[in-house]
Amino acid sequence: MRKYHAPVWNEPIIMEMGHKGERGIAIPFIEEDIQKSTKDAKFYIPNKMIRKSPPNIPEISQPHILRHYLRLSQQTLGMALNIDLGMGTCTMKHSPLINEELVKSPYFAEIHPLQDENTTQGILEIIYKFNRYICEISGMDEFTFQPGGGALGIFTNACLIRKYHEMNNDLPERNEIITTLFSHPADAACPATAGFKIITLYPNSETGLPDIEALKAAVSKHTAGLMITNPEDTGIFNPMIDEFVKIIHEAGGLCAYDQANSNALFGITRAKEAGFDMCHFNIHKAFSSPHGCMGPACGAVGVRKELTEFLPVPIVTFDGSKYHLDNDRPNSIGKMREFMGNIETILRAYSWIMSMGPDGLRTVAETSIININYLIKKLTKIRGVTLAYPKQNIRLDQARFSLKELKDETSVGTDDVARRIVDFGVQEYFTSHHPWIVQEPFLPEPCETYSKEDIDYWAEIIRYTCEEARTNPETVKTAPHNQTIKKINTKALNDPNQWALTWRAYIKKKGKSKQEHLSP
Amino acid sequence: MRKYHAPVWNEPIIMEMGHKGERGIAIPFIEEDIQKSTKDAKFYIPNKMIRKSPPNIPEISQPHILRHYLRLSQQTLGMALNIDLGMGTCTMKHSPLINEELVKSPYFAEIHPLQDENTTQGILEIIYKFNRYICEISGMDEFTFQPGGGALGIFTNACLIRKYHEMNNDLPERNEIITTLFSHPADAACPATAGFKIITLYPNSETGLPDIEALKAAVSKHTAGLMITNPEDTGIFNPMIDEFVKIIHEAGGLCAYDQANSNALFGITRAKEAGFDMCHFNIHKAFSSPHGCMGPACGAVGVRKELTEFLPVPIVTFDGSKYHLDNDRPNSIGKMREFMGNIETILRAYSWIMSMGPDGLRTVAETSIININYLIKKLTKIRGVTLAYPKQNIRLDQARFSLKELKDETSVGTDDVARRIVDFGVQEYFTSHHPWIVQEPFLPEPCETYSKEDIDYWAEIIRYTCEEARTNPETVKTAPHNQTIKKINTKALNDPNQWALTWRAYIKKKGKSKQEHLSP
Amino acid sequence: MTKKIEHTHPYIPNSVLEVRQEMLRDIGFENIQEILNTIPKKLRLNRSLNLPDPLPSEFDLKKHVSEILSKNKSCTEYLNFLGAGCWQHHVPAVVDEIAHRSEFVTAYAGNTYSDLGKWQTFFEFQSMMGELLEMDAVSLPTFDWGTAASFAIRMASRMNIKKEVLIPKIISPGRLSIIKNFCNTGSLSGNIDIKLIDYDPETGLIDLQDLENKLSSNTSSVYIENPSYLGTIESQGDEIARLTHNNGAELIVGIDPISLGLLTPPINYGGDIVCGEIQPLGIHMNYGGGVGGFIATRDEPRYIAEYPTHLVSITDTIDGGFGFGYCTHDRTLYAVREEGKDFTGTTVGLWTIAAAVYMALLGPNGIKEIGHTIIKRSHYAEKILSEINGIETLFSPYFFKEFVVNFDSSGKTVNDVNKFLLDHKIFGGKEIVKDFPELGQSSLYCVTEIHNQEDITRLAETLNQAIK
Amino acid sequence: MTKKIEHTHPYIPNSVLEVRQEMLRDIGFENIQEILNTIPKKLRLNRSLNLPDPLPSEFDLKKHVSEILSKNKSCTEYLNFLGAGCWQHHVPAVVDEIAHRSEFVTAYAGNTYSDLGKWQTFFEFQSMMGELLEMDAVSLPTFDWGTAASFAIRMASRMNIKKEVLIPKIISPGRLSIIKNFCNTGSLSGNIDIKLIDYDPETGLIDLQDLENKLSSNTSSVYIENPSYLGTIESQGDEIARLTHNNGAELIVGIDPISLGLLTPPINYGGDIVCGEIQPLGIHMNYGGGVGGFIATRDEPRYIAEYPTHLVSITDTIDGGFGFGYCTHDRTLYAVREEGKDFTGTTVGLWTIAAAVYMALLGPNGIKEIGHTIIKRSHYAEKILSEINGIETLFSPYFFKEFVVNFDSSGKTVNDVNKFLLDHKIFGGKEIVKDFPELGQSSLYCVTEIHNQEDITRLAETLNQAIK
Ligand SMILES: Cc1ncc(COP(=O)(O)O)c(C=O)c1O
Ligand SMILES: Cc1ncc(COP(=O)(O)O)c(C=O)c1O
Repeated sequence: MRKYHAPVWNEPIIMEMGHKGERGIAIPFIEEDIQKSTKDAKFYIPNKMIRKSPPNIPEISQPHILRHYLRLSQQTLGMALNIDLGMGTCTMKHSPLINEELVKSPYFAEIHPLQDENTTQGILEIIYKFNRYICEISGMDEFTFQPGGGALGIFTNACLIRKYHEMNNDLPERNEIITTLFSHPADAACPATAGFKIITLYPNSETGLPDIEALKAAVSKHTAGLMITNPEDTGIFNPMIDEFVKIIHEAGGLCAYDQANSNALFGITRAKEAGFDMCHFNIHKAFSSPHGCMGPACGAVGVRKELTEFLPVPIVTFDGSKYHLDNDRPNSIGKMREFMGNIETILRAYSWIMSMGPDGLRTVAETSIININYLIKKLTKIRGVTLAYPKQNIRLDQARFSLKELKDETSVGTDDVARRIVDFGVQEYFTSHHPWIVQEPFLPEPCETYSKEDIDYWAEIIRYTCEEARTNPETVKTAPHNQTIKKINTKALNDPNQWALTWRAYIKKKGKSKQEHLSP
Repeated sequence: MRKYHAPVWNEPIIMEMGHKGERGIAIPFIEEDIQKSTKDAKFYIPNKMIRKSPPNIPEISQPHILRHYLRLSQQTLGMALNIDLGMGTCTMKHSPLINEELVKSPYFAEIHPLQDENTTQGILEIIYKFNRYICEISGMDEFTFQPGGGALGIFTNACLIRKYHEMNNDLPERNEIITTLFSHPADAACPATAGFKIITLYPNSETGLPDIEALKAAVSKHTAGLMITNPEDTGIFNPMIDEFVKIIHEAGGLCAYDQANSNALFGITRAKEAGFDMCHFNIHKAFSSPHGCMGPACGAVGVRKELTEFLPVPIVTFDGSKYHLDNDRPNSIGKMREFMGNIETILRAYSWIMSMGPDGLRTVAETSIININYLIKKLTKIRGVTLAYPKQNIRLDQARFSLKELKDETSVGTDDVARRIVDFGVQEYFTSHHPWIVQEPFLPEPCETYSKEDIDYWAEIIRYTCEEARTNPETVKTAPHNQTIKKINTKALNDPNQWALTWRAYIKKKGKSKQEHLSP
Repeated sequence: MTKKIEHTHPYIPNSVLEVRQEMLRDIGFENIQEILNTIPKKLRLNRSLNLPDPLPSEFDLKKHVSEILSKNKSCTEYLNFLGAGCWQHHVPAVVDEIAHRSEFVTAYAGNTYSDLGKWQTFFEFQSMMGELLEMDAVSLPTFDWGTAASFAIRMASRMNIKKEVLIPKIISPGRLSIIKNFCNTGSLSGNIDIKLIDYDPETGLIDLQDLENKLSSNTSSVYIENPSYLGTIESQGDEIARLTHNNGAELIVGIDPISLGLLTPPINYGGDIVCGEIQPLGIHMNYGGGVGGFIATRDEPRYIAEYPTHLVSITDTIDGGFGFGYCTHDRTLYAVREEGKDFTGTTVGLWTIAAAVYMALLGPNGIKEIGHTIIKRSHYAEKILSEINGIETLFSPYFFKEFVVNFDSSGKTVNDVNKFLLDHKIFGGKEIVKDFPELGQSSLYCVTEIHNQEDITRLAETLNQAIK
Repeated sequence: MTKKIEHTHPYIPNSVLEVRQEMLRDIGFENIQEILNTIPKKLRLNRSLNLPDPLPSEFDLKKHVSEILSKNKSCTEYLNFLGAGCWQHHVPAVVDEIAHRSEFVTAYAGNTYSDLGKWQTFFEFQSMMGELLEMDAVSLPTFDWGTAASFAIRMASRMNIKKEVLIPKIISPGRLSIIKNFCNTGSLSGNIDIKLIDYDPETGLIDLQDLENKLSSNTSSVYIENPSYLGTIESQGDEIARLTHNNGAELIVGIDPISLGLLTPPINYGGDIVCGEIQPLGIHMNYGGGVGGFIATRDEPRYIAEYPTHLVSITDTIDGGFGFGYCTHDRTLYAVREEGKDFTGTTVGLWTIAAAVYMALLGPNGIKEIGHTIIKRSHYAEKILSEINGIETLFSPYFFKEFVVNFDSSGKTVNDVNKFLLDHKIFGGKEIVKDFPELGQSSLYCVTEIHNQEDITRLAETLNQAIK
């Protein structure tokens, strides 16, 4: 194993930094003319509304703020820095730097969303064309990029389903959304937020796939729709997916395909062929827009022609010479997010697709498939690691493993291993969404931007750690050891007397900070 | 002491990375038309000149190149990341990020130096105005920014002195340049390169200053000039500097003021008042242009009116409405560097001066002076540390200390301490230029962008290390311990059978790499 | 190079043919088609995607995209007075440096140990927002102000099990639309009725009488904004709070945090849940992509239990240092799926980091000074515009950053005026004619610290011509 | 905020008045003036500096400087055919990312332990250059090609204690001027005479007869370039080497490394010291600030001993890893002042890093492909220009990237033509009329991988109009 140690800067909380009187930046001064020809600021603020005491944020000079946040950035293990393939369902892929250059352009960064459309023809062209491309990729007929994340995309789909049934005067009767346990939790939570009752199909314990018989039993006149991920968080492609759709359709429901993780599907299989009415993609995953510490993101929502009237406004249209913002859509559900959404993700995705072309996209998909199956081969050779569900089945983008055997043998579980592998310079892996019906799970996704050597090395880390669990379990359980910090007290996080969401709360609950005050 | 550990990535040498067939970037393709209407490349290359075998550089995909160099960057302790005040003579100051934004602008980065001057009025205006400002700061009458570093600036001054005496038909008689031991080594090496004999005045062992009597003894009809730093690398300002100049002038020589480190002088004292004929500033030091791992840099050279005719071409002039490049200067020494020099440094310096104004510049100088004298106060309290030369004297920007007492007591010397302090997350300090007539020296320079707490903490590191030298000398001698790598074999660096300046040489000398081949 | 479909793509190491073949063999396949056959044929796309030929060369790609983008006109070339929920402020270079660090740009959901820097920055965001707001509990931001307001309203409704929210009419129609999507589940479960409250067309203040009339035992919460969508400062916060609380409802206040150097935070007049927009805090407009919404409350378990968003808490490490983790993670969909409080997901992490750096750069003096610059410059603009014949400005003197300009007496439409301005490289204020017909031919102008006297004068002169 | 001279500057923490006072007290002074009095009065400036009022606000500053800069026309808006020592190539985004990392931007002379990443990158630069050149010793770059050539000539002179260098006339006058400053110490010690060698005006090749005539026992070195300043490829390298070596002199060859995918490295035809320009390797033009010069030799102690520049060597650590340090540091001024070999100093560290990343990105295929694209596109341009009536192109067919265009038969001057082009947003080739009068009204055109067919056609069409 390569020697590794994370940077340890031991930075204080910024609230303890600086010195009274210091400043990080100076503000434009007010011209003498303006100074004179206007009144005192307090004249423009109702008396009661004037702030009495300045906020207690720190006073710090610029070099120290820069130093602090540069250090904190180093203490963050971004995908660009590590073999980040342990983060299943996240598609931690290379985000090309050229796309970052493009989004920094003032022709994008300094555009106001309400500018006259004549002055935004460039970005409208990008949106319009990308819309056509993603329609081709999915087989849908129109997309909206307004949802600022996958979950908001799913919520949008739930709202579209709601609207559809409302227009058909089918509410409140059709008030049930069916999903599967291995579909992303948002496929349950978002329609629930929209007012639906959720019915969850459990996986068959042999195949790992949701049971079609269970589905048949679940549908009824209450069925509003199906919201389902495929492949689910097991990486197993549901080959009966079109049957699922058919059953829902026959029951009068709509089907929404969660394609957040579509990395293995480009050019291979589409929502359309499976019969779906709508789908969503996470542009910040398969389409290479970086994850940005959890956003900005985009859950692009696409629908069949019949449903386009319900899409959020505006939609970008093209009259053959100019692009327009179409706001005049009376049956639209309105707005899911302010303005047009996080179009920076679309700009990057457009550029990414243009760098790929149809063959490149197919190579993306094929390579993800090869990579995960190669990783499965490597991992299943490790004592203590088992692949959940049928061994012989191909996985498409990710795979769910279990460390139950390891745990039974050594008492070292998946949380311990996740915490230990960071000592080798890789990101903690994603265990799995709850509930853990696969015990002690973990869920890697070696997308196309990892090399064979990356995969070998990552598998080696797992092997090494499993071995260590047998020879030296305490090392694993007390991990991390080479990271920025040591193991934390997690109990405090759920105790109202201990948790602290702000420094002011912390001070109140604990008294003054225990750290020495050494600001450098 | 704050806990610290440097990032340890243990990256392989890039020559061992990648895999045959991988590529980091794709090159623009040749249009079919061009393909067809031109001949094969080899038709355009004389047969003997065709490369036979491809260069043996590695083949690596883009994410891995990015990852490699991001990791290497983390393993580099830039000023922005640490309390970099140990690097005396270097003025490791905050380089404002806004200036980095400006140099990245295509209106600068994508300008060709030979464009018609009508299309470069912006940058010419910056150069012209900055020239006026730096003239005001120094009292000189015209500057060139062509020299790409301090040493090249000093060499330029040597060439100007040579030209001046040549025009006066005083060569080869006037063939001696006088400098002082505590002037930067470039003040000796550069005029030597220009063909001069060097006479070095040694410091008075009491005052640390060069002896005026020695100067008087040194001047003669051979004296071409004086090239002197002030304050020298001791931080002590030579109060008789004008006398030095007078003596040289009387002997018929010219005087060049090395003001590379002028940080404590802004608005306080100038080359002009001391009588100098020429001077140079390091724009990459006091003027805040970042050091860039050793450049790009600028040794701005300024001269008195009488010498302007000799300056390198072109000079930027202003006719009241337009800026021009004046190349028509028959007595010019020509070019010191291709094109205009590293104008990126001038753009940043212009912006920096504009952010400061006259009062700000004075605050820079005053703060540097306060900071170094405060640090002296702190360091001289430490057992084992002594200040070289008079204790009572004020230092201006830096100060030379000695660890001789520590070494005598503990056998831990300055090289050991320098190597140990990196374990606390600060840059190795600069010991001093050679020869070390102050024994076991070190030379900090806490310029204006460090806070009192920074200085306190840095002094604490020295105190801690000196203490450790007594309690645990081996720890210091075998340092570093928390850094990216351990102590190196320095002998190999001077042994022709062991040194290796390229990987190909290394392979030849050592056989295959000893590192395990683990590319991630 | 010659154009051929390069099999090896720079982004895809394992696109090297030999490597693929080797890996395929390792997993027991001859070729990729064998694998794909495991997907039923009818589900497979039996043709190539119909997409443009690629531009694999980075230079060609950059040229292609840049040329499209350059068809835009940016607010650096044009003088911009559009705000209305996305405002042009100066983004300090240090903010950009940090927000563009590859580590931050490419990190995601990494945990306590590997992403400490991210966690600490998030906690610092919450902490500095807490000081601006004088509130102890602040969450990680959600998608935008609209979503934040929606979540706040739903939180209140879960807390007091009531199903009605009162919202002033002086609100952004976009934001209101979002709130409707979240609250109006129609005949499905969990519906929260929205009732609109009148405002005084002279002052922009909320009509207390109308509020009082509409408040009832059904009222779960009252949602107000301060400053309002039209820039007005609401001075009756304490009275609104009293009425709201007397009815057992929660007072939710939406704010623009850049006003908080001058304006008192809502907790001081009785705000229970505070939300708003973080975009002004050092985030580029990005064609509207720069927005993000925060939520804050008192640090009481009953509030904490209802947040749908992530809450970062500080905690201790076993060796006495600081660490961070999610507080009450079991609230969220990640733990309990549809039983979670609403939902969260990938939101605006990078903007959270930018906002943290921005607040640190400003400090208490900077936030006050920028407030001063904005209020003085915007009132200066309002003053000189109001002096133009044919122009009236509404809601003076109590507004911050934005104000309404009315063209009724000029006989021109906002449309006419904005077209004229556009021809003179000025983006005029947002037309609000359709959304606020009661205000006639009106337009919402935004003036921030970036508009200097020259800019304002240029606007006034051009407007003067426009309405001639 | 209101305008007042703020005592506290964001860049200067200790500009806080109270802190200054406290520190002053600590060091035993009442005020700063007491300290300054230690500098003799007559040396002190007794007034304020006469400089413009500051723009402490970052926004104002940015606006001010950006407005000045925007008076420039850049090569992204204009179509540029200027080269002549500074060439427009594509700079990959990854190069910019790395070259702008704060760690690299703000590091300096840090040593082995704290700056390992910098050292390793430098070693990797040397290693990849070594492969391009097939040479074992490569140094850290110096200021530019001109300085690199000067140092190479001085190295040779120290090695063989001879005092004459032969240089072909087909050289950049700027570079020659630098060489003169370094070599012509006039009557002072160490002078190296420069003798110029003729070239064939048809082919651009060196006049071997003239070379032979001028070679003598005084000749220390022969310096040639390949491609030459005018783009021509010198095919007589082996013959030149033979003649040079027969006279006991060193052959120094200056090259453009971006040609090395196609052109054989000088060592293969007898080059002893190789130097050249790194700017094409991923460095922006920066108004000429992007240049940097490399030097390479065989790994023989007699060469190594004469380098003035830093040489990074790999070495071992006590625990068996890699480390780096300076090889034979005692050569340099830092160790032995005027006894050092010439001098070095702060040069072009960041460009060295950029070049390393660039070479890694290109790899062996990329360097070959970019050579192909450049040679095909430049020859295409040459071809279609040569077809224009009134235009002749010189030195065909053996040139790389740059070629000479002659307007004699059109009756126009280069000046006329370039003015016309400029009006059509094209930067025409570099006028070489004064420097190469023997070539008449000629101009040096540069075509790289960034010039596509459309660009070249546009040039041809505009030239066609220009000479009508
Ligand atoms: C299948 C699936 N659906 C939905 C989501 C939710 O996306 P987001 O995190 O953008 O809200 C994810 C994210 O991991 C996902 O993997
Ligand atoms: C006083 C002095 N002169 C000259 C120099 C040389 O400058 P450069 O490193 O830019 O060549 C330095 C650099 O440290 C210096 O401190």
